[in-house]
Parts: sequence; C-alpha cells; structure tokens
Amino acid sequence: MAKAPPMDHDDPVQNKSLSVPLFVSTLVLMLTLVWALYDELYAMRPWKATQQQFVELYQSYLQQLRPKQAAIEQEIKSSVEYQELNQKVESAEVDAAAMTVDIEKRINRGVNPRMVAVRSAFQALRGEIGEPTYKLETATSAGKKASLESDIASIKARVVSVEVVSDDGSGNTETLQMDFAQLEAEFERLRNLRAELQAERVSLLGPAQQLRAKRSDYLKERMNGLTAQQVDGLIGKMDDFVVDIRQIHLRDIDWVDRCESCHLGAREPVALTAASMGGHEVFSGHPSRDLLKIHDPEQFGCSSCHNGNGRATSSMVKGHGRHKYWLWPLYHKENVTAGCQQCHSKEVVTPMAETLNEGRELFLNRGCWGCHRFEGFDIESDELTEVRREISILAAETTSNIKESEQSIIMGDEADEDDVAQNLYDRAEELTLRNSRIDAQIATLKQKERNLGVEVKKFGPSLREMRVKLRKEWVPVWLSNPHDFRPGSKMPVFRLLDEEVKSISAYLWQNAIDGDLRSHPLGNAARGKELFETRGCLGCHSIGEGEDRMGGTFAANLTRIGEKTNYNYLVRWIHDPSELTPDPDAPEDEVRLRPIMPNLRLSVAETRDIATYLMLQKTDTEYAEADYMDDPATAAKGLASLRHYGCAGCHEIAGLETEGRIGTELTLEGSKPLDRLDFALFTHNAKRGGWYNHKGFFERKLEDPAFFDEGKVKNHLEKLRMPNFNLSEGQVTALTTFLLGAVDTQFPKHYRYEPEDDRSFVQEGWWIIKRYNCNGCHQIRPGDETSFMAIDRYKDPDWVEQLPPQLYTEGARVQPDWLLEFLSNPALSSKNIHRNGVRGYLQARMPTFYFSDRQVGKVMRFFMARSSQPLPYLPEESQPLSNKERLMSRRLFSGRAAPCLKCHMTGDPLRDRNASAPNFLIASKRLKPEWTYRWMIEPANIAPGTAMPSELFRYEDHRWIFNGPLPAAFQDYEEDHAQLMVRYMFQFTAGELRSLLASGVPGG
Amino acid sequence: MDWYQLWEIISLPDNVPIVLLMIMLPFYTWYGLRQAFANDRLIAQLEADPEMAKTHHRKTQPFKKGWPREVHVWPYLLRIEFLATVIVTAILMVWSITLDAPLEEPANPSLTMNPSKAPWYFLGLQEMLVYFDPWIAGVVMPTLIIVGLIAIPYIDENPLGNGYYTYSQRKCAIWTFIFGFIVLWCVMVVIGTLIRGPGWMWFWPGQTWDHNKLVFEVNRDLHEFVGLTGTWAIAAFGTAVLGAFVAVSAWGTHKLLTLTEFNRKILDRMSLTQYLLLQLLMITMISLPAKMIARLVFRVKYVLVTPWFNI
Amino acid sequence: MPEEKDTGDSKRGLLGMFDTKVVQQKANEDLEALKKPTKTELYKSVFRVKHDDSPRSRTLGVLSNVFLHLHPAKINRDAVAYNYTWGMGGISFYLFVVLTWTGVLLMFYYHPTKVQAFRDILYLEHDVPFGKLLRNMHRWTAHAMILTVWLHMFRVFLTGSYKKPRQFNWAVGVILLVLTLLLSFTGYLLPDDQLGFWAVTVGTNMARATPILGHEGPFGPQFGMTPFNDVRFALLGGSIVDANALLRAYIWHCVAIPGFAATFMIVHFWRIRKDGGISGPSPMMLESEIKNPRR
Amino acid sequence: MLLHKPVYFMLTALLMLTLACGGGDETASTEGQAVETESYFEVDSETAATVTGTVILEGNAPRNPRINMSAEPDCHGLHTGAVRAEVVLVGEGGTLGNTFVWVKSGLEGKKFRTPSDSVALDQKGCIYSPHVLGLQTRQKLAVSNSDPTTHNVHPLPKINREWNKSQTADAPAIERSFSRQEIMMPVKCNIHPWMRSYINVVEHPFFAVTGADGSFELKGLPPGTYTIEAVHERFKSQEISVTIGASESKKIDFSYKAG
Repeated sequence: MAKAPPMDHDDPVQNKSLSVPLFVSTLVLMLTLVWALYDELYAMRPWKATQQQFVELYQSYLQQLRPKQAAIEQEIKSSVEYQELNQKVESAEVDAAAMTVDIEKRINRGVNPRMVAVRSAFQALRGEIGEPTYKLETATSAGKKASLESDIASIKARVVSVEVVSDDGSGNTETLQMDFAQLEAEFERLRNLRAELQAERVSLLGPAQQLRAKRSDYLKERMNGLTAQQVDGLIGKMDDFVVDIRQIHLRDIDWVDRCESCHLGAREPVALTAASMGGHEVFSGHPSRDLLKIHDPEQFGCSSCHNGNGRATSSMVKGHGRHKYWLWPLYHKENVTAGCQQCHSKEVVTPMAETLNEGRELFLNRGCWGCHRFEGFDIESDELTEVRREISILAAETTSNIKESEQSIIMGDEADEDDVAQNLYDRAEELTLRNSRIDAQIATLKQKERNLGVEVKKFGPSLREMRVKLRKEWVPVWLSNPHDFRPGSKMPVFRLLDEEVKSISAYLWQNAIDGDLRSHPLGNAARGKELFETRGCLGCHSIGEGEDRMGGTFAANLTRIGEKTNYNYLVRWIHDPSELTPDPDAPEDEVRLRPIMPNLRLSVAETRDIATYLMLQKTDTEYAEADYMDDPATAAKGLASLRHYGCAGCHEIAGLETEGRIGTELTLEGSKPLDRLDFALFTHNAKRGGWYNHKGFFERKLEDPAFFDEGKVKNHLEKLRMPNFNLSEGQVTALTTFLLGAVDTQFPKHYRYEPEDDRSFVQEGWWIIKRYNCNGCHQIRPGDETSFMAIDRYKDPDWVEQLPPQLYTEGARVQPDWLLEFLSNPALSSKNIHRNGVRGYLQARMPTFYFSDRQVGKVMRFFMARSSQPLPYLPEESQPLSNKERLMSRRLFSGRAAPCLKCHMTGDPLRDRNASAPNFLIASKRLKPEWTYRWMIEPANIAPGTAMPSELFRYEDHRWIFNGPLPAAFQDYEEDHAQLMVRYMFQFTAGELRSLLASGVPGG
Repeated sequence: MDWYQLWEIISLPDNVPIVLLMIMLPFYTWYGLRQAFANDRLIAQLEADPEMAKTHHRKTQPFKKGWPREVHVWPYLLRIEFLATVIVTAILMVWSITLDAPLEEPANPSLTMNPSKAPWYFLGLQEMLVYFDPWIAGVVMPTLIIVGLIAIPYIDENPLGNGYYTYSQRKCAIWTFIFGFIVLWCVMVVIGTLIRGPGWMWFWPGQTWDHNKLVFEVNRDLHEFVGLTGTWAIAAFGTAVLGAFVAVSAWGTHKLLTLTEFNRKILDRMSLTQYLLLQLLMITMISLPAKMIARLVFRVKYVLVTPWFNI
Repeated sequence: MPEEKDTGDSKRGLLGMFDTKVVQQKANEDLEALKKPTKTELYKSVFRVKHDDSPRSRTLGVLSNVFLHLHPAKINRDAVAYNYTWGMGGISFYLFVVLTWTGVLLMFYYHPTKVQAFRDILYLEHDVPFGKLLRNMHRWTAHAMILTVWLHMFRVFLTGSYKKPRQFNWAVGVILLVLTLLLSFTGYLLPDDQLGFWAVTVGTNMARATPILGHEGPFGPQFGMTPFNDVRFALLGGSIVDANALLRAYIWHCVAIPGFAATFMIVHFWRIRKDGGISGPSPMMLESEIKNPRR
Repeated sequence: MLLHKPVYFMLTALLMLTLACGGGDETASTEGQAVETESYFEVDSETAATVTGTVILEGNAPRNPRINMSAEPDCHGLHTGAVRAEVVLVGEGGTLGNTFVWVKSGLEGKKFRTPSDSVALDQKGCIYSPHVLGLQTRQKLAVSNSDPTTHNVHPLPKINREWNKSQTADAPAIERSFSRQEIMMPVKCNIHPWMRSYINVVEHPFFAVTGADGSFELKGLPPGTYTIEAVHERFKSQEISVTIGASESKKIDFSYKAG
C-alpha cells in the first residue's frame, strides 16, 4: 500500500538538498587526511619524540660534565711538563711564522699573479692553435694539410707581450715578449717554483706541528675522558642535531639496522648510563666498548647480534621484534650473549660472553651431549666414525686397484700390439703405485684412529666396573635419586619406577665384570686427609656439603664415598685410574674407554693414605638388602629400561655398546620453528602468558624437564624421559642462552668466526682445557677462579705460593717442544716419577693425563697461539758469555741484592724447603729468552701476585740496569743488565750451580 | 567459555571483512526484503483493484502528477555518487590508518601453518573439502556455481519481478538464491573462518583452539554400512545410491516447481533444456547439504567408490 | 585577457605602463575579472558548455564529459533512491579505481622475487612515506570490494534485474565477480609471507584434483598427469609455490586480470546504457498481466 | 627606512649582550668548578667524643712459634737468642697487643681528609715493625729496609691491587698507598717467609693498634652510634656497639679467651 503522497507539490527527489551530508562527509574526509598526516609524521615515528628527548637530556648531562672535565684538563695543563711543551710549541710557532712570512709574500704577491697572467696568454694561444689542429686531423687533401700546418706554425711563432709582476714578491712589474713555446716554459717554471716554495713552507712549519702533536698527545694520554673542548664539540653537535632516522646499512648482505634512531647514546664517546640520562634506559651507552671495537657496528650492525627487527621504527614492540610474526625477537638482557653463538659456533669459550660460556660448559660438563647431539661436542666420536669410514673406503679402493692392475697385466700379456701392451702395463704399475700412496694414507688414518680411541670418552663412569667398585646395596638407592645421596651430582634424577630401579640395578650388576682386586693394608687417614687436600684432588673433586663444601665441581663430591665403594678398588683407582678389571669373556678387539681422571703419580703408600681417609667419609645410613640384584629374571627386564632412558649415552654398559643418543639434536634448536616445540597443554597458557617463545620453553624445560607432562594422561613409558638436573636459576639462564644462540645463522661465511690460522688452535684447545678441567687448577684467562683459590688453606699468605702456576702467557714462556714433553710426562723423568718436573716445591701435583699425541699437540698449540707464538719455534742461539760477563753475572746472581737462589730451586732438598720457583737448570730447555727478559723486568705484568718481586731493574740510558748496589765489575759495563742475566740463565749448567752453591751463596 | 579465543579470531585484521559481512548481509537482506514486502502489499492491492491498477504509478515511492518521471543525472545522481565516494574514501582512510594489513613470517615451505587457511572468501570452498573430494569441492562445484549463476537469467522464465523488489511474485527464485548464497556460501565462509580451528576441527565459538585436541572420528564409506565387498559391487551400489538421491531430489525439485498454480504456469513456459539445466543445478546444490548431513550426522565418507574417483 | 574597457585614463593601454594610475586601473580590471571566473576565456576553453540550471546544460554536462558520458542524461526518478540500488555497483567500481591507483603506487616499490618481495613489504611498512597507509588501503579496499560485489549481486538478484533484456549483463557481472575474487587471491601471495604462502598453497592444491587435468583428479593419472605437467604446474610455474609462482601471481595480479576486469567493466557499463539504463525501480507487473510466452 | 634603524640597533645590541652574558657565564662556571674541591667531613672539635678501652686476653697466652733465621745470616746475627713470631703479644695483666681496633660502621657517607704524613713500616732483623699497622685510604705507607740484606715487600690484598717490590739493603723507602678499605691485609717477604705484617686500610681516621698494654683510644669522634671492631690475626674478631653523645668519653673493653 502506497503512502499518501506529500501534500506539497514539491518533488522530494529534486528538492532535497544533500548539502549537509556532503559537507559533513567532506569534513570527515578532511579530518581523516589530517589524521593520516599525523599518523605518518608522529604516531608511526615514535623515535622523533625520543630523539628530541635525547638531545635535551644529553645536553644537560654534557653541561654538567663539562666543568668536571675542564677541571681535570686544567690540572694536566698546569703541570710543569705540559707548560714546558706549551712554551716550546709557542716559540716554535713564532719562529716558523717569522720564517714563512717571506715565502707567503712571494707566493701570493709574486708567483701566483704572474702565473695567472702567463696562463691566460698561453691559453689564448693554445685555443687559437686548437682550431687548425682539429682541421688538420680531419683534413683529407695533402695541400690543405700543408697550409694548415703552416698556419699553426705561424701562430706558434707569434710573439705576444704580457704584462706581469716579478716573481720575487717585490711587486715590480715587467713586460714579457714571448712566443708560444716560451710561454709554456715560463708557465712550467712558475708552477715548479710555487711547489718548491710551498714545500719549503711546510718544512719550516714542521717542527711546530710536531710539537703541537706532542702537546696534544700529552694531554690525550693523561686525560681521563674528554677534554672540555671535546665536550663542547658534543654540545655543539647536539645543537645541530637533525631529527632523522639513524641507520646502519651492511651493503654486502643488505642488512639495515635503525636501532640507533632511538638508542642514540649507544656509541657516544661519553659512556652514558640510564642514571645519567634521567633513568631512560634507551639512551644508555653500549656496556662493552671493547666488544664494539672488535665488532664495529658499521660492519656488523646491531640486530645481527641482538636480534630484533632492525628495520622497524614504528614501535618498540615492532623494533624489538617481540611479536608473534618476527622470528628473531630481541634477546633478553640475561641471554644477550646468545647472539655470539651463531657466529662463534665452533667454540666452547668465547671471550666476553660469560653467560654463553657457562652454558656451553654446563652442556659439556653436565653431560647433555650424552643424549643430545650438538655439533662440536663429543666431536671425537663423530671423527672416529668418519675416520673408520674413510679407512674402509680406501681399503676397498686398494682391493679394486689390485684387481684392476692384475687385469691390466693379463690384458697386456694378451694384447696384439706392443704399444697397447705397454699402456696396459703402465696402467698396472700406476695402480700399484697409487696403492702405496693409499697405504700411507691409511696408515695416517689408523694413527688418527688410535688417537681417537684414546680421546673418545663417555660422560659417566663405566658401569662394567661396578661389581668390583660398588657396594651392591648402594646401587638401587643411588639410582632412585642420586641427588638425595649426593646433592648437586652430575648424575641427574630420572623418574624411575621402583621396579625399574630394581631391574636396572640387577641388569647392571649381573653384566658387570667380576674380578679380584689386590688387597691393600690400611694407611694413615690423617696423612691421607692432608694429601687429599693438597695433592690436587680438590681441583676437580669436592668434599663436604653445604657450608663445609670445598673443592671443585668438575668431578664427584666425595662426602659419602665411603658408603658406596670399597677400599681396595679405591686404592687401585687413585693409583692408576686407567687400570681396568680384566674381562675374561671380552672379545679380543674390544675397546674400553679410558676415564677422564688423570694419574697423579702417587706412591702406593700415599694412595693408601688417601683411600683410607676417603673410606671414612660416610654416614651411618642403613642400606636395605638387595637380593633381587642377583635374580636373572629381574635383570632381563632391565635392558629395555636402560635403553629407554638412554643410559648408554653416558655410561659404558655391557650389551649396549652400539646404542645411539636418545635425545633430539640441539645444534639448531634455537631456530627450530616454535610450532615444533611441544608446549603440550601449556600452549595457550604460554601464548597468553607471553612465554610462547624459545626462551620460555627452554627455561621451563630445563628447570623441570617433566614440566610439559603436567596434566597429560600418559602411561609411564610415554612420559618425557629427560631427567632432572636440579639446575640453579643461573644455570638455567646460561643453558637457555646457549640454546637460544644455537641457530642456523643468516650470515654468510665471512661473518662467522671460523678462523683457519692460529686462532683455530685456540678454539680447538679450549675444548680440551674444558673437557679435562685444566681450569680447575690453573688460571688461563685473567680473572679465572680456580677451585684451589676458593679453598681456605690457599688463602693463607704462607700457601699462596702453593697455588698451581698461572698460565696466562704460557705460550710465550715455554718452548713448544718442551711443553709437549712436559704434558706427556709432567715428572720430566722416567724413573723419578712421584714428583713435579718443574715446580718440585708444589704440594699439588701436575697429573699425567691420558692424552693422545694429537691432544698433547692441540694443548701445546693452544698455548702457543694464545700468546701469538709462531710454530715451529726456532730457538735463537744466545750469544756466549765472555769470561768477564760470566763473572759479572755470577756476582749479581749470587749477590746479596739479588738473592735468586733463595727462592729458586737448586736441587738441594735442604735449601729447597722454602723454594717457590723452578730450578734454573731447566731454563734453557724450557723457557724462551724473550719472555724471560720481560719476566725479569716486570713479573707482575705477566703473573699478578707472583712471588717474584718487581722493579729489580730500572730503565736508564736506553737500557735496563740492576736496581740495587752493583758489583764493582759493572762500573764500565754498557750493556743491558737484564739481557745479561737472561744469557747467563740460558747458559747455566749443573757445574755452575754446584760451584755457586759451594761458594756459599746467601741462603745456603 | 573462552571468549578471548573468539576475540583473537575476530580481531585478526584479515577477518574484519567477515565481521563486516556478518553485519552487512543480514542488514541488507532485511533491507531488501522489507521493500519486497512493501511492494507485495501494493501488488496485492492492485491485483484486487484493477481500476486502481490502471491509474496507479505502481511504485511504493511517492509520485504526483506533474512530477517528472525522469530526473537529470546532473546533479541528482552525480551528487549522490560524489557523496558515496567521499564517504567510502573516508571509511577506507580510517580503516587503513587504524588497522594494519597482516604480515606474518617470511614464507617457509617447511613450516606448515595450522590451521592453514585460504583467503576468507574461499573458505566456503575449503569447508566443502570436508565433505567432498577436492575435485568436486575445488573444481566441479566452483565451475557449477559460476555456470549456475550465469544460467540464472536463462532459466528464470518468471516475467514478474523485473526491476523491483518482490517476494510474493518470485518465492521460488528468492528462496533458492537465499539458500544458495546466504546459507551455502556465506555461512560456510563464516564457519570456515570462525569455527574451524587447528586440524580443521570444529570448535564452537568460545571454545579454545587447542592444537592438542584429538577427535576420534571414523568416517566410513556408505557401502561399509551395508558390508559390501568387491570393486564392481561397491561401484554399482554407489551408483545406485547416487541414482536414488538424484531421483529423489529431482522429484522434490519437481514437486517444488509444481507446488502452486503460479509455479505450474511458469514451469509451463520453460523449455526442456531449461528444465533439465534447472534440475541439474538444483540437484547439485541439494547434494551439498545432503552430504553435509550424511557426513556430520551419519559419518559417511564416500557414497560412490570407484577405482578412479570417489563421491 | 579580459577586454579592455575604454575608459579615459587607460586610453593608452599598456603603453601607459609607467603611469601609476594606468597600472592601478589595469590591476583593478584583473581583479574584477576574478570575481566572475566563468567569464574568462580560460574557463570557457575547459568547460565547453554552460553550467546553469537549464535542462540543456544539464544534459550536455553529462554527455559531453568523457568520464560521465556512460551515464544517460536522465534517469528514472526513483533510481536515485538508495533503498533501491544500495549503491554497491558504483562503490565497487570506485573501489576498483582506488585499487588501481594504490596498486600502481605499490608497484613502484615491489619486486616479485623471492629475495626481495618480503623485504619490499618491510620497506613499505617502515620506510616509504605513507607506505603503510598505501598497503593497508590496498588490502582493505580489496576486501571491501569483494563484499560490495557480493552485495551488488544480491541486490541485482532481489530486484530481478537480470531479467530480460539484461540477461547477458548478468553473465558479465558473474564473470566480473569471479575476476574480483581471482584478483584478490593472486594478490594474496605477493607479500611472500606465511599467510599468503599457505593460503595460496591450499588454494592451488585444489587444482591438483581437477578431473583429467590434475594429477590427483579423477582420470588425471590415466591421462598422464604428474605434478610436473598438470594444471597446477601451469598455474604456479612449478610443482611448489616458489619464485615462479610469485612472478606468475604478480603478472596475473597486476597486468592480466586487471586488464580483463577493466574490459568486462566497460562492457558491463556499456550494456547498462544499451539495455535501457538502470532496471528500476520499474512499475510493478501483475500476475494477471503475464502474456503468453512466445513459442 | 629610518624607522628600521632603531630596530636593527636594538637587535644587534641584544645579540651582543647575549653573547657577552653567555661567555661570561661560561668562564665563571669553569673557574668555579675548577677551584671547588670535594667536600670533606670536618669533625666539630667542640662536640668531638672519645672512645677508649683495653683488650684483654683471658687465660694463658699460647706460645708464639719460633723463627729459624739460620738461612739468613745477615739477620740471624742481629738477634740474640731465639726469635719468636709476634703473633700474640701479651702485656702485664693479660693485656693483648697487636689488636686492630676501628670503627666498623656508623660513619658511612662521610668523607675524611687524607693525612699528609706517611705511616712507616720498617724491616729490621728480618722482622716487620710494627707487626700490625693502620692507615687511611690513600695515605702513604713508607716501607724502609734497615737490614743489610734484600727484602721484597709483598702485600697480599683481597680487594686492593697487589704488588711485590724488592728492596735492597740501602734502597730508599718504598712509598705506596691503598685506595680501598681493607682490614688485616697480610704483608710478606718471599725471600724470608717468616716475615709477616698486617696492614689495615680504613676510610676514616678512627682506628688504633693496641700496644702490649692492650689499650686503645679513638679520639675526635663525632657523636653518634658506632660499631667498634677489634681484629686480631689469631683470634676471632669482636664487635661492640656504642652510642656516644657530644664531648662524651666512653670506655669499652674487648676480651678474648686464649686457647
């Protein structure tokens, strides 16, 4: 039904006005345009406001800084030396000014105007010649050419007159009448003259310039921080600050980082902190300038190490890449060193990346690699497999070569023609020769295989020894919760069922080798305790729990060792850890792995004392009978459990020799897509709780490996198998950092740190250092804390010298060949082995490690490379001492002022009671003269805290002379005293020592 | 109830059009039908009163003698068009400023997205994949949809309702179109967007999209219900069932086409080709809900199983 | 130039340049002329017809304009009512224009290569002035266009506008609808992100199942179809969504489909005119008036 | 044009004024800062208080270990009879010497002037004298050698920087200072391992070393509450908390148990 038409006769279609909606919508459109403009200029460019804020804060900070720096500068400038320099500069400047004023005048008033005049005349003529020359070049007829040539000649011959000033700067004018050639010559002459004059001026100004440089160097060397002028410069820079994107562009990989659009303080010459910038952390400077020196941001960018989205500038979330779709979110502060791993993936120790190093060390020394493959860890097994594969390929090649060679001979014998036969015989011969080359290759590989056989080690102890080693009842107790028995043990806690504990114990017990141990009488426990605490056991092992704990964390805590083992085994083990119980059933070619524990070369008596002491380390815990361990039926079930839990990843177990790793490979875990990390029932929690990322997963998993089982209904064998390591919060962070950094890097090879020169020796060496815990006793990097240093006894002033030597500059100190010898036999003697070869005075003993030749070489190269020592080392023959020199040095050496033999060993047991330094007799074989020289001059620079005193020599007249009363013979000696002592030391003989001792040197 | 999940889906910038669709479609359906009913009331009046029919201008819009039947495009149409562009531009500006176009991680063929979804406007087709094999859902159905749409003017022999909204004069056509467009297409798009979660599983609004959710579903081929074996027997059985379905739905469609006097009159105007084409399209269209019911309620996987293709 | 008025002071015309009064006079004339811009030659040269309210002017205004001449001079008085047209067709066309413009601008910054595509999007987002706005607008306009095209179809169906004589134009419309969807779909892959990649992977995987032409479709294997020669391979230029697929999508999206769409649009609009302008609102027809069909 | 002249003039004047002022300010501030030194806490002598006391050792004093100097004839000759280490120095009535008494807490945040005189440590007869000494941070320590033999002076700090310097018989005194507070820092001579002395570096002047009579006096303390600590190389350190008012004088006693 139609509505009644409107009463008025006006047509609504034609009369309705759209002005209002048009106006309103146009207005809205305009507003959206304004909005878009605002959005573009400000809302999406938050860094603009940030930059303005930075300028304000930085300027006010600089204003505060300026007077402080000015005061420091003033202090330096008012020093006598500076004033002297200043005066010199000023007088030199005055001199130079006086001398150069004439030259200036000559150049400016004479040579330059004259040159201008001559050149304009010369150029006019040259232009005139140019035209006919062009025509000449393009002319075709000979006649035309000839006429043009004559034209040119006539122009060249024309003499022009030029009004010029004289070149002596006097301002006199003269008129030159010259043709083209003369003008050219005059112009040349003037040019040379000007160059000469300028050179002369520079040379006259030189001394003043040098002095000025010296003066500014003086200031620079002594100035802590910026000078007031430099601060002013910065303030000025802020005045001219242009609000704009600051970006780093790495052209070769088209990488763009705009982090510094907000983080403006990152590279400012003043080290800014959040506090100095009004609490704005965004403006603080990069905390490690040293790092930036090696990794110049202009070359490496920012997000390459830190992650985040370097391009994004629209918001902090976008820039830091902490959102769902950015695969490389900014590392959190505690994990910041994760960024190092992507390029430093070949290393176990990266300088300045301590958290990462801790993570790698945990991965190594908590045995993570037993279950999880990670490239670089347990590289020996991988290499062994590879070597064996290569050998078999080569062997196959040999066989086929032989076959082919034989075949060729037969074919040659039957060939129709001689040269065909000859070719075939040649071929046969070539193949035989090739085989001999292959044989050599195989021999080398076999050598490597033997080496690797020594190097390959499982993480945990061999369980085939357990029957002779362990107390039977103890085994199930340990298995059910190792951390109950020994808190912090490296053996993690598996979530085993009772029957699993029983069947595993039974299997292991019944499959271990049964053997007899030599029985030993008990020793002296008190002496044992002393030996245990001083011989070096505590470098790796610890004893005592909680507050009383002392010693290292590398090996087991021995607090309750007496409860688990037996005395005779302990004696055998301590005396020679490589001694294994013979297995009568073993196949002939069976390889049994050697332990990490080195041989301390203790005498049997000492060993008994220590074992006796250790056997007393126990509580009175009762152990339940474990008869089931002898039940074959129980044992039969154990094998499956052992396999399920991957026990063979860390232990040698009979019947599981070929078992592989059960865990997932972690080499690239950090770049594994998030979807592939199983957050299980926590997926939504994680997404909404903000921890749906790698960090969140790793942290929770490491903290509690069963975490992601929570809420899941699974049967026992389906549950997560990873055992609990009871890691501390710091350890979780360190391992998380390591895993976060374990990524498939986006960077091309030349960004990665994979050196092929000496630096690769350092990388290689650290693996051994860390694997064998050299760090437990020795400080290798400045700031290292060894296990010894934490022991109370060694904090006593009397015991400081008993600390094992620092190895900061070991490579520079010792000769490589000697080091090889020492590492293979630290006693430096085949007979007298119960001693230290170098530092006989040390209670702690440098043990003999079960190194392969390869490893010994690696350790040696490590030290050499760390000290930038070239290999091979070619010792420099030291200049023989003249008789006079020998006499002089002997005087000095044994004089009262330099009582060297007071501390250095002499081989005389009575004298050596208080010794705290090595014998001079081994110096020439052991030390490098260059190092020895530096050592004598300032030992504290090489080994801080050493017993060797500083300032034995003073620098005078371009040489080092002894800093004390000099024997009379030195009166007219012009050479370097320290150098003389070095030569004396390197020509020191047993006879010399005897005669010195006989003559009654001080301290005798 | 997990409303956050729903919000997560709806607030995805790419799903905003779906939300718009869910608002605009009902609105315009109502808007169009409202006029249709208004027109229908006028039609009823005119049908009842032939005198009035002769003089009436036959529109619901007001009209008076003396008003021009046509107006100038300039300015009466152009000003509206101009207004529309201004408004649309303003809307686009606001939309573009406030909502950022999605950009996810760089493409990575080794990392499957779960759920991996086609653009929202194709989700109807993707949803169909649940019920049919890809060759039907992805190729045959879309082709038939296009063909069917093009064929509409050539099948529809109803001369009424040309150029004005009406329901009563085109009941059949409107019902069919609403069924096809809104129920089968738009609703399937909405289901594909809002309901289908990881693993293309059914999550009611308010249910958490749980990647770990497992649904035990045994979908059986129809012949397994009967227990047939043998390729030919199965194929024959399937063909028979399919034939039965075709027959039933053809009968149903025919019933519909002959339901009222008016319908019969229209049917009478149709050629055989038109009729057969209409039947084909109708049967195909009905087959989708039929299969949906068979699948969702009776867990039937295939009806017809042959060595080369399955339906 | 406005005609010089023959007043006493300016008799000398510009020759009196150096006379202050003359210059003043001339300046006043120019200012006067500005008050009636439609009288200037400049204006007249651009707008050839008068724009007053006369029907003739109104008609000519539309017909003599290159952009407006697809419109008729006059239309059904009720067709300007929004409740009939919903405005969706016009809006769709406007959106297409917007898409073309933003698309052209985006093309300045985009390289369809695997290495650069994603980076270019980041570049657009973070570097290009108004780049983000540009991309957002292109994306949202595309989505909006699909909606408006659907609704346009819905409206056309509800008003029965496809009926005689507009049957063919409906068919053109259906083709335009398909082209719109394809345009949007091909654009989806271009950012080369996970979203686009998987959407396109899912989409093109259906093509595998094309009967006879797909290697997983009915009778496909029997006709020798493999992943390397079937219809999907033709679509992607490869067996997986990769660099070639990106390039193909780019060319379809930027050149081919817009070209087709534009052509069909021209046909669509032309046919609207030729088929008698907009369909309604037309006077209603009664059941009793149905004529017998021509047989 | 005439109108503009005054404006220009004023602008120029203003500009020059600004420059002049700015320049003036700058120099003034620089000089002011340069002259200004760090502010030290000055004790008001009117209200200064004193803490005195004695350190007692109850029971029988343990015997000090004997030193065998036979390895160094030059020193051996300087002594008659057995030489013993000066570990436990007991006076009449069981008073304990060589105890370092100092204000451990209560003076935080106050900065004290560094005395210009130096503290002496002598090496005589291969014995350090005094055995225990105290000095302020940055105060000079002068180590002299009165022996006819060479010594090396080797303090073993935990916090401060370590050094080790040899000193020949008639060498001039070694002058060094320590910049961090550190109590009971051992000093040894590597050549004569029995030699031992303890240096105490304190940030303020309120410390004392007891003589054989066991008495000590901490003078010139500002009124307040303090923790006084007595430290002995052999015995466990003891703390006493004391509150003193203006010009007050208090007596506190420390008492150790032998054995």
